[in-house]
Amino acid sequence: MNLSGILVVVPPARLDAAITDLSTLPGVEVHHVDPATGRLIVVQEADGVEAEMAGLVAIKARPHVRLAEMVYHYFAPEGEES
Amino acid sequence: MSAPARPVRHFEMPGTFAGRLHARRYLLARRLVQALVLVAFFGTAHWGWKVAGQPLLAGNLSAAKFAGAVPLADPFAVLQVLFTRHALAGEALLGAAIVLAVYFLLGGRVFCAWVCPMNAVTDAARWVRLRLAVRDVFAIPPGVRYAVLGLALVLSAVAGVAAFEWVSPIAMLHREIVYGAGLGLTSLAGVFLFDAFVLRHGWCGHLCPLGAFWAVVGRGAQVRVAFDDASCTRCGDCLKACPEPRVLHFNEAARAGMVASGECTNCAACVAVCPESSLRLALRAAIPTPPTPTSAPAATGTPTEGTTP
Amino acid sequence: MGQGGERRKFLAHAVQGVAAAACGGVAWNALLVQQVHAVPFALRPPGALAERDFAAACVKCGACVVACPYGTLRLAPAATGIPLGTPHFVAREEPCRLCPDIPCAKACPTGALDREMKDINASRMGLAVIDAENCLSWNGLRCEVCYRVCPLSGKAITIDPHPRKLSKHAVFVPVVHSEACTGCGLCERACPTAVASVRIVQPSLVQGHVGEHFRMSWKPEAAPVEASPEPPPSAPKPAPAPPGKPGNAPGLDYFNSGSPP
Amino acid sequence: MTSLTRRAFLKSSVAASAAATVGLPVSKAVLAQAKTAEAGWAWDKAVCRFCGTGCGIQVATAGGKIVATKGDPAAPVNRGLNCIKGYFNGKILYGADRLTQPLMRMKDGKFDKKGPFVPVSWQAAFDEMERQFRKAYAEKGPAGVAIIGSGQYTIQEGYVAAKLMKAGFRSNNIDPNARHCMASAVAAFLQVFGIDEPANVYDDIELADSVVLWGANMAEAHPILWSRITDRRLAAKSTKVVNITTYRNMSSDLADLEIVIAPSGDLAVQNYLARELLARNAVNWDFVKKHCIFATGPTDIGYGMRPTSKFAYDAEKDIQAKELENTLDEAEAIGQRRKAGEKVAQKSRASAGAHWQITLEEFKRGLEPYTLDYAAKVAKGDPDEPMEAFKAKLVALADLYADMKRNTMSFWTMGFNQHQRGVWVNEQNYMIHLLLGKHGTPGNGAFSLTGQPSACGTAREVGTFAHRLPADMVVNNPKHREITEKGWKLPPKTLNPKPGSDIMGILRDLEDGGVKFLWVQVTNPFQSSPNANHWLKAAREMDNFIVVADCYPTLSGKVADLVLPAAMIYEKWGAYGNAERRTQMWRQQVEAPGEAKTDVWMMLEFAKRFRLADVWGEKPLPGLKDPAFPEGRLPDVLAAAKAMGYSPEQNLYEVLFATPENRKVAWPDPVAKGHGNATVKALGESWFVEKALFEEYAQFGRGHHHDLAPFDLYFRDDVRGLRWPVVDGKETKYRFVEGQDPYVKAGEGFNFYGGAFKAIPTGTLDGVTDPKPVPLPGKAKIFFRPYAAPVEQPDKDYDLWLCTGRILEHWHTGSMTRRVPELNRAAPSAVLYMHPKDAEKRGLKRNDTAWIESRRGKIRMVVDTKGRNQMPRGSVFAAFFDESLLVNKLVLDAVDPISRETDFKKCAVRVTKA
Repeated sequence: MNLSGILVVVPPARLDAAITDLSTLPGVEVHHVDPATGRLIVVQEADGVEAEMAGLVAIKARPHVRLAEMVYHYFAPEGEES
Repeated sequence: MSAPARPVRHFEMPGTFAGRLHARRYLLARRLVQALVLVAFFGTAHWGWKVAGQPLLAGNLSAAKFAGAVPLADPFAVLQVLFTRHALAGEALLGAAIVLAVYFLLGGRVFCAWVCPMNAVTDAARWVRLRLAVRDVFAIPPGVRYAVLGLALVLSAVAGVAAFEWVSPIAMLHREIVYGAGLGLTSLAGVFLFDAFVLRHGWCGHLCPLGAFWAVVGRGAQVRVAFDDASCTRCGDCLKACPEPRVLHFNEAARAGMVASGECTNCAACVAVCPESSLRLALRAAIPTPPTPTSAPAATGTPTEGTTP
Repeated sequence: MGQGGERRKFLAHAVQGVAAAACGGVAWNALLVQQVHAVPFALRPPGALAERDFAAACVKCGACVVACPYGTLRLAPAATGIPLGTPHFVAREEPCRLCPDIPCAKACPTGALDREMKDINASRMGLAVIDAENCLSWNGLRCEVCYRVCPLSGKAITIDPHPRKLSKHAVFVPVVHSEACTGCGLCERACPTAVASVRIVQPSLVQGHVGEHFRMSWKPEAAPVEASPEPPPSAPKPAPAPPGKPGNAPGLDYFNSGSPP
Repeated sequence: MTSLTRRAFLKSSVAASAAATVGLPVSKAVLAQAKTAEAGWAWDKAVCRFCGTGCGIQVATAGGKIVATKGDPAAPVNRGLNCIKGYFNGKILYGADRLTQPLMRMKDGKFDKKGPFVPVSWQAAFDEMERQFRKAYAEKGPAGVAIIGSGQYTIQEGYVAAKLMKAGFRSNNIDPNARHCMASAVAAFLQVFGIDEPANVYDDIELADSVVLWGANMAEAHPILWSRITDRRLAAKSTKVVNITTYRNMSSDLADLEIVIAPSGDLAVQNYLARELLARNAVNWDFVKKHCIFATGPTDIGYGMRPTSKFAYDAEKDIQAKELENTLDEAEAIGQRRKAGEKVAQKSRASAGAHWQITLEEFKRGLEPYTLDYAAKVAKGDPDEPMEAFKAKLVALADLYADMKRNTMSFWTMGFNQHQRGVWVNEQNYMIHLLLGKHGTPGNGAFSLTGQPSACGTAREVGTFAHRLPADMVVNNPKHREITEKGWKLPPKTLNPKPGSDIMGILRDLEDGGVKFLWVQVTNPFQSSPNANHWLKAAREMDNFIVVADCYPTLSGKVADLVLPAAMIYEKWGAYGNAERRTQMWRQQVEAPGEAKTDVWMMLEFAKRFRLADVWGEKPLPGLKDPAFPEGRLPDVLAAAKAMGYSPEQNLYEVLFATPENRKVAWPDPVAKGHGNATVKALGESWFVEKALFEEYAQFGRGHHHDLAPFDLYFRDDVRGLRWPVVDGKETKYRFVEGQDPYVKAGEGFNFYGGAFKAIPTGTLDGVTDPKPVPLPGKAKIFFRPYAAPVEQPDKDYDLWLCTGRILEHWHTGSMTRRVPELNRAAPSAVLYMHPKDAEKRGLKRNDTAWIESRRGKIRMVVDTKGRNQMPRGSVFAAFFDESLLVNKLVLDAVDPISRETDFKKCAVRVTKA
């Protein structure tokens, strides 16, 4: 299971639009929002690293997204987690 | 042989304080005993009273232990528990046996007059009833308590718990007094109102299965109210004083020389008011059986019932 | 009226009496049964019989209340749902201190409390259950108060450290073991959360039961099943098909019914 | 957990970590609605009030009260967690009996030492304090007045106290309760490295392979650090945890290896380890040759007890006599290469701290006797443990240390510091790590943990000790005095060169009338100091005036004459410094109740009442022998002061605190973000007292290896404290190592640049041969310290060891934590932990009450044989938080002669059925 925590920065004015828009992306959930600075923490689940990179590129391409960087990465082969 | 014709006198309450005290000696004695029992329980539970290092009287009227050695238990309660088909520990059975033996000798219903806390409540209710001249709402035969007794035992078997112990106002009252736990006040109020305004001597006289149980035990009582037929002028004061409706019959008393009924609680209210002091508490053995009258007593009419004033 | 009337009146009276007694009895019985069964979980003194037997045996004499040196036990007041006047205790206020000499059970005249019980730790007054959401330790704080105040700490409650995952800290998780927990309530009283996060409850209300047919082999108490020396008694041979009705072997009906799909 | 919820949990944890990494306040959109309950709450950064771990917290205030606290998820030390005491940070302010009014003993309208306490105004309180201070000052001079401070002072409070006493009243009689807690660690740091404070940081926990606890029940005393060690142990299978202790405690639950040692057995074990490392040649000779020298010191240094038996109870006299002469027992004789039964006069009591360089051969000769057999015989603590099993454990310990590949961390606190040879055992741990070359590098180091929240930040760095000046400087060093006098703009020769009385000295001075005015701040010495009966009597019966400033009624308040209501942590601005050199600051959150005021205000207000003429004239100082000073007198410096522009009429407040530079620091200050300042408000001033004083203090350290960041940087939203030295806004993780410590130049590798004791004579194990000090720039010292037996051991009358200490639920004397009902319910009273067989032998069983008696006192306690601490046969343990069970009546007041730190961990008692 590959989870990546991605920091997304959008103009504060466009915050709500960005949240709804990003939520439509497959495997993407908006978790934390800092209304003041327009920064979001998005968690993306993908099958493999390549899928994650593709997802990140997709997020970068979304409207209003000024910046999207993967900040935290969690991967553990499905069965083997403790 | 009817009573010799003598002027009929009635009981007058003496004027002096000492006199009044003397007149009420039995009443005061009973209250004292009732109070002592409860204080002993309370003192052991709350103030840790000890005798010879052991708790003085731990428990309450349902079951207790005196000086950490002598077990006591309410035989009726134990009986009910036995009916629930539950094996009881030896101590409870021994305690019940001891209490049974004591009351068998003293007189079964001595418990009702001399120990049961409800007695004070019903006496108070009777006093209020007399003051307000309340009339009975309905009448039920005194024998109902024996039915309730039977019912209690049956239900113990059916419900699997000591049927009467779980609803007994007496148990609630003394538990409340000793441990402050339970519907004591409500049960007290219930019985008081029932006795005062619904049925004269309602609870003890008609419903209480515990009283019924003790009445059954009381048949063999060794302490009885002796009756000296000769000195009795049939003035009827004793009948007015007696709380139990069907205990005092002059003929039977005359015949037996004493009040033989098990339902007599030996409360000695009659003794206190008899102007001729023809009634007194005495050991059954010491009561001479009067010579059997030559012929059936002339039917001088049924003794005046406890006239309802 | 004459003799018949007298007897008829008597019969009527008798029937009337019996009817009155019966309906009184039914009402009375309903009250009793309701009281006995309505009990939510009541924390009985140590060595108490099962609730039904306890309700039967206890004559509510309060001897155990007097005997308890810590004032833990009290007779149930009205309107607590617990049968009126029966001895119980409220763990959050005053738990049972597990006196080794068990004075309360010794004082019980009727045997509602087992006087023969030797080891206080064998009493099963209830079972501690931990609310993982509100327990400070489950949430990662270093509390473990219940573990420390437990008189059987290390047996009834143990601490299992887990990685916290959210940060580089461990979470020290208290775990209750029902085979040791006496239900004394010391943990419930000491639990520092505003409302106790560990409660003493009726074991049967919360305990599941792994079926008899399966053993958890890694657990110590799983009975070690060595090959028993002599072969197990051979299972009784299946009863031979009743003679005289050929062709009724199990499964035949299924196979011959209907046309294959 | 079904896989679904686990996935959700993992996602939320990934989100939280990501948010934390980028410093995003963790507030989920979905959480927004949940905030309605917290509408109107203002959250702000703060630090936990209790132990030296230094957990960061957030405090929520509403309506002028603290309504909630939480662990700060962004705080790297604890990441949002707290222990059970931290959980109640918000509640300790609101105990029912919070002091709100000054109380003084009065009779018919005026002060009477025997009178009952009566509420008085601040004015009346200060008037009486001034009168009593002047009386004592006039009669006894600077030596007649004293302050007992605390490791729970904020940095500003410590600085004001030290400056008021040393610069104002020219008295060195100020000592913190940190003397009882960290003094041995400080002395060892200064002797070994020349500079105080650890070189490692908490991050090393996550890098360590071996974690060895020496006399540190971290499970209870540093709970959150224990969580990190446990997580490390669970995550990395190769990690091994060793708990070396005198009784089985909660830290043993996780330990892979539990070694129960006898009191003072640690010295033998350490020397055995050193001998083993040398034998196996598991030594980083390159590191040792380049950066270390070998050293040793005198062994006949006494036990820091009173030399006279004038005040001793009869029962104490036999132990007291050992202060002047000790008879070596068999083990001591072998360890110190002498003959058993030899009577050794304790000649070096005055020069206990002296030490000199020795050769490697001498070092090896010193270690020679410490074979496995010797160490096992001396150190085995559990009589029921077979000798072979104990020996196997020592060998296993040696294997762990000798394995060069394993990152090795050693942690210790009071088991080592509160020890008659505390400095020695501290130094022996540095010996082991320096031999291995494993110190001050990631995952490797000997880490002296701190007990109190700011023993480091305040007591040690600010220098509120009787012998100290700020930034590791000492009073008896003329150059240090000169730097400080320049820094404080004082005329030369103002500062008193003679070190004052340490905390036990002050209490003893109370007893013999030497000190007549004592001001106790942020501590409860009459409950937390050993041999309490002496000082309780002295406080009540001698002619003295004792002031206690505290927030709750304590035993010290009860025996005092004047009690001043103090503001608590979140009712004032302040800063604490934790065990990993992390300075954390907090704004004032709420107002103090009633008349309670901050300690800084009390001292500034008191300073206003003394003119320079009262204090800078000539002052008697009996016993002063210093070349630069007249015999027994501090010179009059008023003339020099006038030359510097001071007028004798100026008061100490103007001269020392409200200086022109400090007044420039304006209040209100944007960094306050609307928070109030009780000190400024009470003073009615407009200079930001806490900021100005912090910056003034920080001058001493900046550029001198103790750099602190500017005040405002600590309040930046993303900063959670900074680990000094902070150079150009960048904190330092590892000190003395190239690439990490800004003071270590490229190519040096390691540079132990601490300046103290950096030139010492040379000699052999037995003494100095060449007194000429040889400079050792940048070098650390590997000490050889022999085994020394405890001064009081169990005998036929007092047949059990007594060890005292703390438990998780309560803090020190419980004056705050016992006001929290839930903590009181969790741990209502102290109990005596005892081995079941010891109890049986005395007719006791669990929950029975017993008399515990020592040569010095007697108390009754309930016995527990199955509690959190399982004692070996022959020793018992009791916590000291319970005011009603004054355990410190029993404890021996022996101290480490070098550091003057008290040994609370070993004395002899008798237990009988009550």
